[in-house]
Amino acid sequence: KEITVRDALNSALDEEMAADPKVFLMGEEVGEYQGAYKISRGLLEKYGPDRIRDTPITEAGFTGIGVGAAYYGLKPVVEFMTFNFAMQAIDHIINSAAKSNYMSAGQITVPIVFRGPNGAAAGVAAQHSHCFAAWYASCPGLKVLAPYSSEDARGLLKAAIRDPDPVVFLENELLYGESFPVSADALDSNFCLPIGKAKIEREGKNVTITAFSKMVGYALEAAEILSKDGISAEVINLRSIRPLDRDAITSSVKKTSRLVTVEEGFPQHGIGAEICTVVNEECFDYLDAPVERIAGADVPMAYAANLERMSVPQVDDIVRAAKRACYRSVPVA
Amino acid sequence: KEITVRDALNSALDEEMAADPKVFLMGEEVGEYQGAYKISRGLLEKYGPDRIRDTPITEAGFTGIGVGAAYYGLKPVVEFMTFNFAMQAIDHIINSAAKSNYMSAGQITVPIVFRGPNGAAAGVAAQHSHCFAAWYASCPGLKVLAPYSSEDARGLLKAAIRDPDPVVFLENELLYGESFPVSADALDSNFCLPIGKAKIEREGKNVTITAFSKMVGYALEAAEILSKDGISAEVINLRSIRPLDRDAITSSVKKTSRLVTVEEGFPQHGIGAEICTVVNEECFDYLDAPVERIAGADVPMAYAANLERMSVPQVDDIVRAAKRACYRSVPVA
Amino acid sequence: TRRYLRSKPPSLSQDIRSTPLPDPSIRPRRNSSPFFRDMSIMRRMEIAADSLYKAKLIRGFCHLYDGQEAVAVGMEAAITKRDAIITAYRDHCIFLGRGGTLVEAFAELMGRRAGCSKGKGGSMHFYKKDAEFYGGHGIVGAQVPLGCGIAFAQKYSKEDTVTFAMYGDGAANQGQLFEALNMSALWDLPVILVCENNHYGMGTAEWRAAKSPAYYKRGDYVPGLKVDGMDTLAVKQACKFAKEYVLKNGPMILEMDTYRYHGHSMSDPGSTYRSRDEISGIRQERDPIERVRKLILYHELATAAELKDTEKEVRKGVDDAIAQAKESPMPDPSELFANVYSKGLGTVAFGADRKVLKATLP
Amino acid sequence: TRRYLRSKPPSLSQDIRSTPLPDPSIRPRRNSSPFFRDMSIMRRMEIAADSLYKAKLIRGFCHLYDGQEAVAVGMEAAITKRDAIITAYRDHCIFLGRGGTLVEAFAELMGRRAGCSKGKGGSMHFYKKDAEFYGGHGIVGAQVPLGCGIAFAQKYSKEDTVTFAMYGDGAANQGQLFEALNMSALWDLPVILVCENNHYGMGTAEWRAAKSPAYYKRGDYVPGLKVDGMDTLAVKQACKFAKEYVLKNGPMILEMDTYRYHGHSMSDPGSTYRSRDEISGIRQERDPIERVRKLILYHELATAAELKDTEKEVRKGVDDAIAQAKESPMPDPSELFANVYSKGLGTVAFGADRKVLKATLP
Ligand SMILES: Cc1ncc(C[n+]2csc(CCOP(=O)(O)OP(=O)(O)O)c2C)c(N)n1
Ligand SMILES: Cc1ncc(C[n+]2csc(CCOP(=O)(O)OP(=O)(O)O)c2C)c(N)n1
Ligand SMILES: [Mg+2]
Ligand SMILES: [Mg+2]
Repeated sequence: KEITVRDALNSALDEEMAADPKVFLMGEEVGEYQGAYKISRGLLEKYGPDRIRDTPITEAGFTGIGVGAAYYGLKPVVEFMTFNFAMQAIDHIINSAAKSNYMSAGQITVPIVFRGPNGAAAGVAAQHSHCFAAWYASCPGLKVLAPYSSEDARGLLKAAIRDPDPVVFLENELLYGESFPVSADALDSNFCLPIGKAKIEREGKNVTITAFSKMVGYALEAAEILSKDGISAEVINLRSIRPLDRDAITSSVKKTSRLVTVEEGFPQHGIGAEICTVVNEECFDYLDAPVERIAGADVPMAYAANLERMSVPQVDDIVRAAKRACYRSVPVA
Repeated sequence: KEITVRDALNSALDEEMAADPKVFLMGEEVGEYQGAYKISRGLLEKYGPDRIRDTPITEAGFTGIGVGAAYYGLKPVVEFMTFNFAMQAIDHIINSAAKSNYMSAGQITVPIVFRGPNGAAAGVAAQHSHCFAAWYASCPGLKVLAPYSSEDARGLLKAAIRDPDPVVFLENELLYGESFPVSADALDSNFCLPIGKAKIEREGKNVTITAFSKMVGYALEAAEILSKDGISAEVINLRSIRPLDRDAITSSVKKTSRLVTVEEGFPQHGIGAEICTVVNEECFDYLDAPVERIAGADVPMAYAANLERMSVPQVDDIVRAAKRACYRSVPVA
Repeated sequence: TRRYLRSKPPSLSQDIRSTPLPDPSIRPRRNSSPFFRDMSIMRRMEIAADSLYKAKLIRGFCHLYDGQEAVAVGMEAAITKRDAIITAYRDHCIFLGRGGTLVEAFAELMGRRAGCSKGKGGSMHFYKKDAEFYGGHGIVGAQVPLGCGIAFAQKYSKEDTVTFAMYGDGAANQGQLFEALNMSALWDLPVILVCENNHYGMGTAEWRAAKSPAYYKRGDYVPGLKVDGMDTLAVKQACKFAKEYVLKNGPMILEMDTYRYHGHSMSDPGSTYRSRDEISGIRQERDPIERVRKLILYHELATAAELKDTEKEVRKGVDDAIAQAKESPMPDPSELFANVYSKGLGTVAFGADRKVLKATLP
Repeated sequence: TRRYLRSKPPSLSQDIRSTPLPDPSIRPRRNSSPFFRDMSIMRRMEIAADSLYKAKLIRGFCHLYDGQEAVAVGMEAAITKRDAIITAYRDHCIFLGRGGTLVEAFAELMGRRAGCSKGKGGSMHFYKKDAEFYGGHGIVGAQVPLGCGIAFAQKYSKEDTVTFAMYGDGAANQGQLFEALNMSALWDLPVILVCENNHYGMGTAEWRAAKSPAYYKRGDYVPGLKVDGMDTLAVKQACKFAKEYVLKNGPMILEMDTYRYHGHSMSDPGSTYRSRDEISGIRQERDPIERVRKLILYHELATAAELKDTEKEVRKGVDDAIAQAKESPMPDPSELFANVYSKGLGTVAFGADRKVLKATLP
């Protein structure tokens, strides 16, 4: 059976709300409008306005309210229409949510999920295309998840809602409408994925490719192309950016001795930088080639289609980098 | 002659305000109170309340006002009492300041400086100790500086104010009162340091240590200790986190073949991660040992003195890491 | 027709001393004809943009202004191009009002080189710095402190100019607006907060987002006027009044009672949270262009045929502009690395694959 | 003395229907004696903290509450420990009011294991979850939406309890406060916004930070009371009234007119932006403890000697607590990695040198 990422998220929300009356959803247009991207379609009708709470466009205020409700013991799911707007509320995510358990020596727990689309979409320019994965994932106290497939979306969102700590849940607008096959297991309402574990999406032995969110699909496409050239690529879907599954990455690199990291966000201090450093720290002697970093271009996102395309990694970039890592000669553009 | 970092910053502000009537300072307590940390001491008396503007405790609002004034052509210096509070205003720093030049294809320039103490101080706990260097330095459109000495503070602040782009200027509260010798040159009102260039604080040939802000002092102390053990450490004061002086780092590593990165911020997606990756990308074959990353502990900052001390790098940590990099045997604690 | 002859007197949130209030009995003059023309151009442009979007020539977010034209046009009639304007993402018509051309607008919408932001900004990020138009901002509410900052700079520079900071009813609830208004009042900044109340923020009716939707009363210590934002003349008078007022006294709020005909953006049919009757009722009763048409005819400033001709010209102008905009090429790939900084310091910046794409920033 | 006998009637920002206003003629009863005792303990604790700070046993930021005790004590007298409180960094006395002990307070201030946050929070981050005290927050303004969220949860859980969200006059200008108040009013949340107006935010007098320093009128659509915050009885009545009111009607604002004797924090002498006369005038005319002393004596609820005895006991209690707190050791180093998460998932976390210090998070 195939379902879309949108339906996967919707069903995960639905099931967790059905299972636990403490779970509620709040955010802009989540109720009567059925969600700006229709993730919450049907939930207002099912759970009523007390549990599907439309908010004014006041991110700082409603995020603070969500965190306060979590202090008390509710389990809020706070939807940001996109994560760009969460910058207005980031003080509450970091200072009020991530640090409270520590500052109170465990008295205050903050079981909350902050979710919404993150990173580039299509044609929405610089202010609406920022990837915040690295920012959030740098902060102890937060857990940061980024699903790729429908199974990821369901299993990780359910895990995030059940988790007693604040979770930043980074979706991708361009994946909402994509369909993925899902196992019967994954459709069970008990289904849940572990936080902090990566998934080997494709096994391989010549080069490791790490990616998360939309870029997992690109990495898989690249692996397919590479296989035609006789390069067997192992694709790791990170799923969890914090905790980062260092073991999965280093085990793979110990096997392949080559690594390409892929992300849509800006390169400096990005996910690739951390992974490269982890590999350097934990399996330096295994590396047969420099780690190849593929990332968003180091410029704000332009609107024009041609520039936009140049601003995010393409499958070609991944293929080329993997070949470089395998010391295949490639023509330099 | 010696001057404190505080006086260095104060004189830089003073001189730039004297030189350019478009420069003004705004922030909480910068005027009548003479600055929460007295950086602006005497300036209200000299330049009056129109140019030394006390604001209410409304970071989002006054940062937006500062950025708007820069759009028009003024050169605001926005003081954050600490950078922790800038999270309330970070949307304006990123979306309104960093991206406008690009989105407007160069029509809007944003000559503004955001400055204030960043990172850990003493005994101020989790909400007041966050280092934001990596966050800001990940964003194209921003320039990010972090002075260590009085000369740095003067030269970089003057450069920041004169620069036509938005600059995030990360000071360190614990350095304000420290005195450093300054050359006659550096006291000249024309003195200015280049943005994007690191400084070799100490030459060496066995191991490179990169650091910024307060950690430069620790790195120098470590180098001193290492020299007694016959290890000659080269200490690089990064000064500019964005643009990062990749050339200075890679040239040094090509010489020493060993690298220790030091920072007070959280490790994941940090400054050290980027530097390690740059070195991997640009001089992989020169490395004789894994890059050693010394960083803040991956936990929120605790108040208690013993835990606080464990939360930030100590000189010992740097020494130990450098020795490891040089394959000296060290007892594991 | 009678009801168009007199503008509704504005509502006043608090006593403003010593400055006479706008007089609602002022009659239209010869200059009503440009109103008709300018609003018709705007209307036509937005409708054309809708088609271009459906033809996939415009991508991403696209927020249309049709219905609200009287605000842009009335405001421009009251001020000069040395006064500044800043607005949100619903910015196409504000740009035209500032003297931007249709070609620049359409080219920007299609991401072409001839666009007002060279195709790099898109629908939400139009600018015209040479006419003091500061964009075009995508983050709800952010443009208000920014506008107050422009006013700060105007006052600092001892200009006798003012800034109009425009925002929607949804944005009116943003905390940064209160913060900026407080500082503007403390510092007597020459800023007019123009709330374009089109009664919906995306799909949320004003009363669902605001306990008190009397936006002109928001800053209780700052005077506010509620203005019929479908009436160019009322808007013009209010803006003229406001400009004089704020130059002497510091900020004020103008709440424009207006309406957007289109959905919020192109993905919103705009009919799930409001009735078709509501929309067509407003089209029939309050349309800003029809109001001006009737005024012009009543006062015999032009004939019906002349106005039809104007409309034909407008249509042609828009079609020509689209054709011209379509000829403009995509931005040169080198634009990817242009304008990251105004002074690039020779930094090397990278593309997605840094080994094959990099540039030295000028 | 006479003037202490009647509390000042509160000022009212707007008509509140159907709930009787607090009656200022209510007389003190036997329960005034605990007021004296509790406020004396708070006063003494803060003065001792000052000494400990000077002795370098307390580090970093330390914000003292002396002068404002009537707010903490009056509020507690009106509510139960099932009602929630949240405040900013000036939190020591709120913690005591909630039933926290002096030992926990001093130990926290000195960063010891016996502290209410095991030494990990310090002066600004006291909590007592079992008595619904939610901290102790360092970011100006942030605690207000957080408090509204606690009230949201109370209502959601169908409790008949309320939340008091406390903030200063400086914080009152924060935009997030307006955002949270709007939502609280839209959703009828049982929250009381308690503005402790001590007339200065750090070194900034209220009128320099706010165009309209009438904080109780801030949310024009939400009723507000201005209360003499130096008068325990007035505070108690207002809080009692407010609790009943918000349970039925949604939020209200209480502005407490109060004063801090100390500087803002330990680095502020507190005398550059206000005159010594101002401070000593308030000490003489409005001190909350002296007011209660006089009331007690006038109504002969206790003798002067008895009150002196109480003070002696208090002093001893504080000294003992300090001695005890000093005996508490620093936190165990393993605490470094405790409470990063409530569920650590077996993640490995690192110290500064990851090769020598790491831990598996439980
Ligand atoms: C901070 C922020 N939150 C959410 C959004 C998404 N968003 C864009 S426009 C909009 C509605 C704004 O309504 P209003 O202010 O009334 O302006 P209008 O669109 O009616 O002109 C929303 C929610 C955004 N751009 N910025
Ligand atoms: C967002 C933010 N900005 C600045 C600060 C620094 N700061 C701490 S307390 C304070 C003054 C607050 O004054 P007020 O709200 O009146 O409370 P009071 O200290 O008088 O109790 C300031 C500016 C902060 N903690 N948070
Ligand atoms: Mg609207
Ligand atoms: Mg105060």
